[in-house]
Amino acid sequence: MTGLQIVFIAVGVITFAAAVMVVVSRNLVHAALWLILALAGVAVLFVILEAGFLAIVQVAVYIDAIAILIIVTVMLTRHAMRDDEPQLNKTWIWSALAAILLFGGLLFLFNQVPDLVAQAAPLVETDDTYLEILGKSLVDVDRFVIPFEVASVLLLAAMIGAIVVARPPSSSSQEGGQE
Amino acid sequence: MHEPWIFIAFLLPIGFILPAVTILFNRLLAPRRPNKIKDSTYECGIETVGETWVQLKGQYYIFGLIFLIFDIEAVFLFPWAVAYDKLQLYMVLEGVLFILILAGGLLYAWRRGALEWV
Amino acid sequence: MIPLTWYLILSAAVFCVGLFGVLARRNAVAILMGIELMLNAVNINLVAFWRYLSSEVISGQVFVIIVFAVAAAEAAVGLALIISIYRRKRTISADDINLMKW
Amino acid sequence: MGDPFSLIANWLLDLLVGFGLELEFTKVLLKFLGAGLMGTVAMLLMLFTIWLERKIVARIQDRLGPNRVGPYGIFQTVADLLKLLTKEVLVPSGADRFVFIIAPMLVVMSVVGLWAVVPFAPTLFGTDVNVGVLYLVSIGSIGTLGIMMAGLSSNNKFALLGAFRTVAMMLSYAVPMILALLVPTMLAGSMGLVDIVEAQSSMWFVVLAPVTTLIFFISSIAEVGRAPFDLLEADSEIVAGFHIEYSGLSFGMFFVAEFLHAFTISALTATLFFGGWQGPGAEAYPILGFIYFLIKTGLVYFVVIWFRGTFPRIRIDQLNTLNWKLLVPLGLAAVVFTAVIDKWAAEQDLSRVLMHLAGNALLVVLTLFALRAYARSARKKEEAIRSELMKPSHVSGAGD
Repeated sequence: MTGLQIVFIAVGVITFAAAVMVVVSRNLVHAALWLILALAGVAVLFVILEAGFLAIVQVAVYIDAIAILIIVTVMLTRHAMRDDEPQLNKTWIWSALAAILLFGGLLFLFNQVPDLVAQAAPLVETDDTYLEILGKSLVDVDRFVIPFEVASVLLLAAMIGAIVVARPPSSSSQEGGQE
Repeated sequence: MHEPWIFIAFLLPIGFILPAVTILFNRLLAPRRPNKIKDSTYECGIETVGETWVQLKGQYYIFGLIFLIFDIEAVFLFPWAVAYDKLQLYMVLEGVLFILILAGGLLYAWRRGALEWV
Repeated sequence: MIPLTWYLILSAAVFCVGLFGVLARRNAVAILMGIELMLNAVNINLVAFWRYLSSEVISGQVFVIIVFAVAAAEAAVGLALIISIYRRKRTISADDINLMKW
Repeated sequence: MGDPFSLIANWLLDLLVGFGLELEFTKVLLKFLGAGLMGTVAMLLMLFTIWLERKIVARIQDRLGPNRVGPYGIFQTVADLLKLLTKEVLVPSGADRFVFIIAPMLVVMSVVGLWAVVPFAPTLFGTDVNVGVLYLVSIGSIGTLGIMMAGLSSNNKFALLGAFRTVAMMLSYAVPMILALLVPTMLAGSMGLVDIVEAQSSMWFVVLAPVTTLIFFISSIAEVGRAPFDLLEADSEIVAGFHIEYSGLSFGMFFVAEFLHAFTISALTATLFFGGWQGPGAEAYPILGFIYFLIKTGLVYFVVIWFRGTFPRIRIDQLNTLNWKLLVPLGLAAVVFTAVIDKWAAEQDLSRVLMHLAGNALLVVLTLFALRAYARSARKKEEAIRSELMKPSHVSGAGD
């Protein structure tokens, strides 16, 4: 099992480093690419946690859709802020302190909890695969049908809202020279 | 449970390294005499005008957005489709309702003209 | 086997990095990226807890999927807002978007 | 005797374990070797399919095609490869070097990665992961990312615009593809491609869902960026799109990725809708299944080339309209129809095949009516504009 631990440490270090690069790179396109690396690292962690479906969903939703959307936005708004301007605000030192304090506090907390669960029980194999159970419980009246339908309404609202907000104003004169 | 993923964990890096090695070979074999004109931006022989970062139009955002929404929809619907055989009719209809609500969003985008290529 | 604590530490670290990004970056898009990092840290935690503490029930996975949906909606609307602000005010610096501050 | 694949694998396993290697480690090692073999075969296969494609397109267009290097010009691609190998790899000034260099590798990776889940024969497949279909969608879309990186890093505004247009098109056409993939998942009750092929033992899904097959086929051709959807890199009209600044084998990798992707979508169409390796005697003799798979893939690939040879390029607004106003609504309708009909037919104890065919026929008829209405309104609009232009006052007004 040590092989898995080595993989975990490698992926964890890459994910963390990529996350750090996201917040420190000056070039926003680079930040977005680092974000993609961090997200891919999280997907590998999901595979290690035997949640293959979630890993693929992580790739499909975050890397393929959200990251691309972020890059598109960066390109659309690129003229607003140059890379050589200061990228951090004046109180960044306090923010860094807050983040470090929070991390220290969380570490302290983990230390307080005695021996969470060292060993994960092997996944129980049933007649239905876990995807079937997942699919069934999503539309089961006794389980998650309300979140399921509410999620669709949420997505509908997000789609309509984003289209309304992001559509250029009908007088396209101020947008002249766009491609 | 990890087992099916080991092959993918090998194949993806290999798919990345094979072209890398090929390009590396190319770099080793090919001549390298860079000069300023050769390295300049290629625009069919015309001098480059203005900066590279041209303003893109917001339409690209709309397409990305609709793709994102349908991607998430797929995340909910694929488990539903996998469990399809074991669902009762009303459960199937709940999935259909889910699709129809999102189809409403598509219809809205259509009516607003957000799907036109301008 | 990997101890659960490792996941918790990694997730806490990523969360704090994301928090720093949200608090300290000036660019609104960078702030959104920080939020995505934080959401991902939360997801690591949710999946790890599902796997280690309650792998016999599916609720943990459903939780994560709902987080995905919320993250997608948040990114969609948040980025649309940024584009809209850029159109109207020609800025995406969070310092300058302060009309509602006072 | 008919199963050389597991025979070879078992023989290798026994051999390596005989050398004193640990069993678990040997299994992982074999997977690694398998992955390496698959990647290499995928890349080398291109030498053949590029030749094949050029030859067939040439015949369609009444030309000879490559005929100099080797018999029937079969080594033409090798010669092209050697030529590209001696071309200087340029990195334009002002380019984002690292991103620029890794972009083509990412594109190739996303295509080679697709092969992991394709079942070539009953006993020959990379891996049977239980989320195979979603894997296809998500790994295939990584290519989009590579294209975007290529455009962003080139420091060329035309590369940037080309990349963004390509990305917009690929994102758009991924939507009907996802919807089309829902149908085989539903019919097979599994996302694993091995299970999907096995579920087609009695009936191919193309019979149950012809409309979905067509949607999947069209949207995956668009995903590859093949003719008639190659307007974003139409080499005879605009420069090259996102790979304008690439030279040597860096460019060659985009080329390889495109051709490999075209072959891969043929294999996927054959797997998902045409029964994959299914055929008489395939269960007993896996080698026969592999041959069936190759024949089906070859036929679908021929249709892809045929499309390329015959259809004219479509315009960008037509591309957009075709996707959002035809394929996506049709895909949604097909999913709903399939879901309701299959359940209903099971409850009423009706013939599954007949009900599905009837549902698809209804869908086609409805689509045709919608298309007629759309064409009429479009014609009316055009006539209104034309009569507006033909008015005498307008003509004289222009002369003033």
